Amino acid sequence: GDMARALTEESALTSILKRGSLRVGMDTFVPWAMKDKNGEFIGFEIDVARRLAEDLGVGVEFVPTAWDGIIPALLSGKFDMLIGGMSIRADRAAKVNFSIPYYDTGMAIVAHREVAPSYTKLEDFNHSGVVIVARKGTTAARAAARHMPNATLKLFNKEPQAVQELLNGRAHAFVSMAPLPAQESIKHADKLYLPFSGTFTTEPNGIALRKGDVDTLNFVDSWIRVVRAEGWIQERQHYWFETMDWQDRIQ
Amino acid sequence: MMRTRKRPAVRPLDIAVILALAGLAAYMGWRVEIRLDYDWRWELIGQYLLRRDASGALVPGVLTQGLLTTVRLSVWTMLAATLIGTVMGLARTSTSLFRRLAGQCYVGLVRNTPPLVLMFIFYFFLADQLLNALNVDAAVRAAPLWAQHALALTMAPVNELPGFLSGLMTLAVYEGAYITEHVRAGVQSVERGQFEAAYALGLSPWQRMRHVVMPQALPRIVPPLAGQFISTIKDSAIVSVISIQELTFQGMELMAATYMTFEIWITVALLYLALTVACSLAARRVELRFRRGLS
Amino acid sequence: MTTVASPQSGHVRRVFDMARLVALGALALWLLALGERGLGYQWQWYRVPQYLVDTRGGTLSAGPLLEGLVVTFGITAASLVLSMTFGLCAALLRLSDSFVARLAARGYVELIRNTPLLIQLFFIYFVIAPVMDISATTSAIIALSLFEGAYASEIIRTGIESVPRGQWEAAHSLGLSPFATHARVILPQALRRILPPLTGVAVSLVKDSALASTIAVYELTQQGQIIIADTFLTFEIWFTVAAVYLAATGSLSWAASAMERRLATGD
Amino acid sequence: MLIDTPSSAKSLPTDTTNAAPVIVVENISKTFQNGVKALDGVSLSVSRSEVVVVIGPSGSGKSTLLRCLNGLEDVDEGRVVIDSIPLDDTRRHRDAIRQEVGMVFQSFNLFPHLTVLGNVNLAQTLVRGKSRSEATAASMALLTRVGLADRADSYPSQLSGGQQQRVAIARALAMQPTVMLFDEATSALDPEMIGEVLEVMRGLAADGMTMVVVTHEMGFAREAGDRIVFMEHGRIVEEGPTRRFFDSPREERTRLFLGQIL
Amino acid sequence: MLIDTPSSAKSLPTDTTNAAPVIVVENISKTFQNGVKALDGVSLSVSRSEVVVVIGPSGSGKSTLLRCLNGLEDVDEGRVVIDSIPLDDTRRHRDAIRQEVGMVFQSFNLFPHLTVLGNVNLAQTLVRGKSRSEATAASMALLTRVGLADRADSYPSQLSGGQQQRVAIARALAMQPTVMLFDEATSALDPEMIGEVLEVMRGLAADGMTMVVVTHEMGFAREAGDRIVFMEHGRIVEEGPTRRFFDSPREERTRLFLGQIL
Ligand SMILES: Nc1ncnc2c1ncn2[C@@H]1O[C@H](COP(=O)(O)OP(=O)(O)OP(=O)(O)O)[C@@H](O)[C@H]1O
Ligand SMILES: Nc1ncnc2c1ncn2[C@@H]1O[C@H](COP(=O)(O)OP(=O)(O)OP(=O)(O)O)[C@@H](O)[C@H]1O
Ligand SMILES: [Mg+2]
Ligand SMILES: [Mg+2]
Repeated sequence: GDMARALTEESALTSILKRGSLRVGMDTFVPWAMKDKNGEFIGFEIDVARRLAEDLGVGVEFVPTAWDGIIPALLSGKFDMLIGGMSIRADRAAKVNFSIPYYDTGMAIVAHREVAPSYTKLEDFNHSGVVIVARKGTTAARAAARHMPNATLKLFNKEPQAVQELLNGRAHAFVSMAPLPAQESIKHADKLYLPFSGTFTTEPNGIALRKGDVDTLNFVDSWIRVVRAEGWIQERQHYWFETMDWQDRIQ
Repeated sequence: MMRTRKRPAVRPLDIAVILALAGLAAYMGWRVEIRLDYDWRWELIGQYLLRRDASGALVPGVLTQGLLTTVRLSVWTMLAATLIGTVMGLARTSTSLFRRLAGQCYVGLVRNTPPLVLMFIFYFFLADQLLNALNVDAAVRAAPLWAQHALALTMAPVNELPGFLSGLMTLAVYEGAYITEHVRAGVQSVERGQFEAAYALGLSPWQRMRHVVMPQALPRIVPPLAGQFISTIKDSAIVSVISIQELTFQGMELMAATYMTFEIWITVALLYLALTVACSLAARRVELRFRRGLS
Repeated sequence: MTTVASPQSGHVRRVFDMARLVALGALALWLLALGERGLGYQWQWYRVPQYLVDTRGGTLSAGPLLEGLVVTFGITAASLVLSMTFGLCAALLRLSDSFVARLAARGYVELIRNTPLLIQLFFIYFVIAPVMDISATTSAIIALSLFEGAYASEIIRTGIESVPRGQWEAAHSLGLSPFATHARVILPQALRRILPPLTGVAVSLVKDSALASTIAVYELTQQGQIIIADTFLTFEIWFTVAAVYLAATGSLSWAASAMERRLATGD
Repeated sequence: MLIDTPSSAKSLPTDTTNAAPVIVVENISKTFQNGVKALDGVSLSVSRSEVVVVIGPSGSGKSTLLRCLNGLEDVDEGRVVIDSIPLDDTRRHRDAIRQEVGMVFQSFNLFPHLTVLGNVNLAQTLVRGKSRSEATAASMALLTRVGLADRADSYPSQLSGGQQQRVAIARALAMQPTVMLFDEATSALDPEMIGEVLEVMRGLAADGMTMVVVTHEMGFAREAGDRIVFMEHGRIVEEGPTRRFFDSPREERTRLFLGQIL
Repeated sequence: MLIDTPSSAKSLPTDTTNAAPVIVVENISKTFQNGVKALDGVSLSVSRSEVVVVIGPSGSGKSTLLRCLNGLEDVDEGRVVIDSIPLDDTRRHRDAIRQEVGMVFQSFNLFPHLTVLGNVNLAQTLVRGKSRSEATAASMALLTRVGLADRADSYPSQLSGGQQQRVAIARALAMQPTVMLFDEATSALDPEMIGEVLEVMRGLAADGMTMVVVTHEMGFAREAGDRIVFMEHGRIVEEGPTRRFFDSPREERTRLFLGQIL
């Protein structure tokens, strides 16, 4: 009895409700989370966080956090949960608790027309001398290393730098979570192309929470089940990942 | 170097340097022609500096907001760091072995650790504890509205304040180590005879500091202190890793969103340059004033 | 200045002062421990050694962190040589009697010192490097050298200026050429004033080389970040990396102060 | 203008113990951290109104001896008593002695950021707690005495060496010391300026100030010194009344030194 | 050991024009950038083997005059000719003059990073292009002459002031100059050390070296000087043969100055 009450008292859920606002940690990642022209946050993850807060009946505060420090920031309570396109992985789950997946993505690859002409399958990239760029600390980096072990991997802190490296012709291809590669190939159609459509991995994404907070985890899991069943998540996914309608909101 | 003799106005070295610079520029221009292929979109940058809000009024854009945060952060950091640096700098010149050693440990530890790492450790382990112990967050949220506005104007909005304060403390500890050394050098640059004369006249240690040493050390401390302010502006870029939304952070966010890598980096660099050059000019004036005051 | 104590009480005070210092250190550690408790972080130090030394397959080889350290040292060493060259050239131009040369050197120093290194690094890597066709490591070395070279040039310049005027005059009176005056009289004397602060430049180079991680150079920080991303051993790895840097910069600083003491007492 | 000039003040302590020596140095030794033994068992006593001139080759410990008399250096052994106050670790004794003893340095050591008047006023207001106007009145009297009343608002850097040294003397006198110490007060000066400083020092001696003077000016030593002390290697080789000392030095070493220097 | 000591070298130029003056200074003026007119129409000529002593109050332009003689300062007007070489903008003339003229400074200006031998050797190897062993032989002869052969491997900081100044003289002599300039060569020295430096200078004078000496040492001026030049405000107030100058100075100002300084 007392123990259960104490746990509830300490749970993030209680403090969110007390404070009247949900603090969400994320890092900029187009089109998951980014700033629009007016400096407001928009993106897929932002929609998810807003809806979650709305269903809880509280406001929302975004805490943009550099990827390097995002786990310590969660652990030290700089925000309540991390809704940031984080792929669920067993070793990560040793440090944080993951909710059930709220959507699945996979890795895709975009290549440079001149440096890597007419490559059509992953195997074409798996040679020494091929340079693959990706963002440091993402599952993209790990997927690239696993599927193209012979290629050289170059890691950058943010996607734009990786893409710039590719555009500068200093790399053969860029690996990232779909649909970013596809969107880049459209934007720079003269230089980049998709060797093949679709993804070469499948990764479930979850919301990350501090360990030991079962109540909040249970709440988040339940909420995900509901919005998935509604089809709301799928609808948002379509808007952000399959259309480019949001493009003119940022420029 | 030591003689002023009438010589031709243009020297061989002048010509050599001009030729070297021109050659470099020409070579770069030529390489740019053949290599760089970039779709410049400078016309989009303006809105990140100044933009119209919903009501049509002109408000600072994202980068300008970042710049303002950088300025606020640097000014507060400098104030706090000067305090730390003065105390520790005097400790380093003290007769007490304890104070000297404490000062030495502080400077040695801080200056030999990469700032990024220092930032992480201090931010996650110490700053939060201090803020929690002082209950800053609650106190600020409970403060009257006008006070919150004043805070937002001089530091950061309420919800970003704890982060701002943590970053401030961390940076202050970092810059303080450098100021400590400036203060120490300044005090030690005062001739020994001045200490002795003050002693012989019967002045107490405090009076000696206040009336004899500091007035002479200050003109020598202020110029490097001004230089340190410029460093602070630049170093404040590292607090972007702990998510304080200063200029570098905003630049990186914007780049992540728009992919306008070069335009944004160049704009950010120019903003920094404008800030630091303005400070340099001010610093030089201060230095001249002090130098004139001394002679 | 004056030590106000007889020898015996001086000894007691030394011990007392050391004790106070230890107490201060303990206080700092206690604060850290308090912070750690508040964090609720699960420490997994036992996972760290494998990243320093790789024992898989029965043979001993350097783990990613040590490999990174080697790269860090490589970058630092190359940048040190290059930055000294830039620094010496800029300083001599600054002291020359040519107006253009002074202006160019001044412009270089001011431009470099007034912008963040990170931004210079990005500019060189993403704008200059593709144009000139140079690699990430080379870009990092160039950026670091240009940056520290600007600081080195100021150190060298003030070092040269600190040589008393009489030395120039004596060399002049003996009929020494300008080159001989610099090479045999002025620079050897300036060196003793220049060397200690220049070791400070070396320390900065070690620290600043961490920024090369942002342009995909696999040095110490980059290796650390990759491990963190894979394992979330955030603090364990950061502390390890910090300790490695501290060991490197600390021994450099120590060497610097030892040298300073030697130069101060030697002849 | 006549309030509180040092000469009028000097008559006060005479009431107490005029016969007892003002400075007593008993067997003091001093070794520096670098191992140099600068003083090696020096004893000396100076009576009220006596002018003692210390001479000796460079490095013989003259400056160190002087600096031990006001606590600028601490002795390793032996003891120093000034005007019945022992110079020990007690803060109160040290402070009292610093106020009893005025010191004039070879390199003047004027405070460059203060005017001449500011220099002379400083210790009066801070240590003696005088009001600004009281201090200024006393300072102007002293500056008149050293012939510099018209330069009161100049900064030290605007004065010649001789003028600076005279200000330094006025500054030391402003504390109304019982004893004045001079460490080669003229040796940083140009020949023409030495005269004016020696003149002021002669005046002080004539007024009955107790003085210990380290100098190379044998003319001054002969004329104003009551007693000469010759030091070498941290020891007093010979001492004696001025006339006797110069006319018939007892030690071979003294004769050699005087032969070279005169 | 006897090869090339300056005294033997000095006899060489004598062949040419012994009667003509070695130093000719014609009406030179010099104004510094801060507006101080340090020299104001000075003319002077010095014959071979003559010893001219320049005296005068501080700031009278003595040092500036000396520095103009070897091109350390440039004159605004007038001309300087040394051993028939005009001191003009020609690089070749300037270099030749710097080798003809040796200079000894008040503050010694020894190179602190070189040993005594290194100091004396430096210009011989770099300017005269001698081999190391040749230079060392000549240097040791010179050091013997100034009494410092046993200190050849010491560093300047390990020497007393007098010893340092003697090394500075040896260093200047190593270039086998025709003329030696001394700018207050003894005034940074302790009384006891002045003697040894003056002794070396006396020796040079006796050997027939042409010398221009700025000094406050009237004893030396009287004894070794052939002619005395008294300067003030950048002008020569009076000059004359030593005996005449000291015994019956013509100018009122000279009398005043001598009165103060003696
Ligand atoms: N602070 C110090 N540390 C170490 N040695 C010192 C210090 N001060 C003086 N000495 C040494 O102590 C000895 C005596 O020095 P002191 O200054 O008393 O001599 P002095 O007689 O005043 O000489 P001078 O006539 O050159 O002023 C010298 O050998 C000197 O080098
Ligand atoms: N480099 C300089 N710049 C400006 N003024 C100078 C410079 N050198 C000398 N002077 C000024 O020129 C005047 C003559 O100086 P100089 O050094 O020749 O005098 P001096 O007779 O040698 O004096 P002293 O006996 O003090 O050495 C002085 O007023 C001095 O202040
Ligand atoms: Mg002394
Ligand atoms: Mg002079």
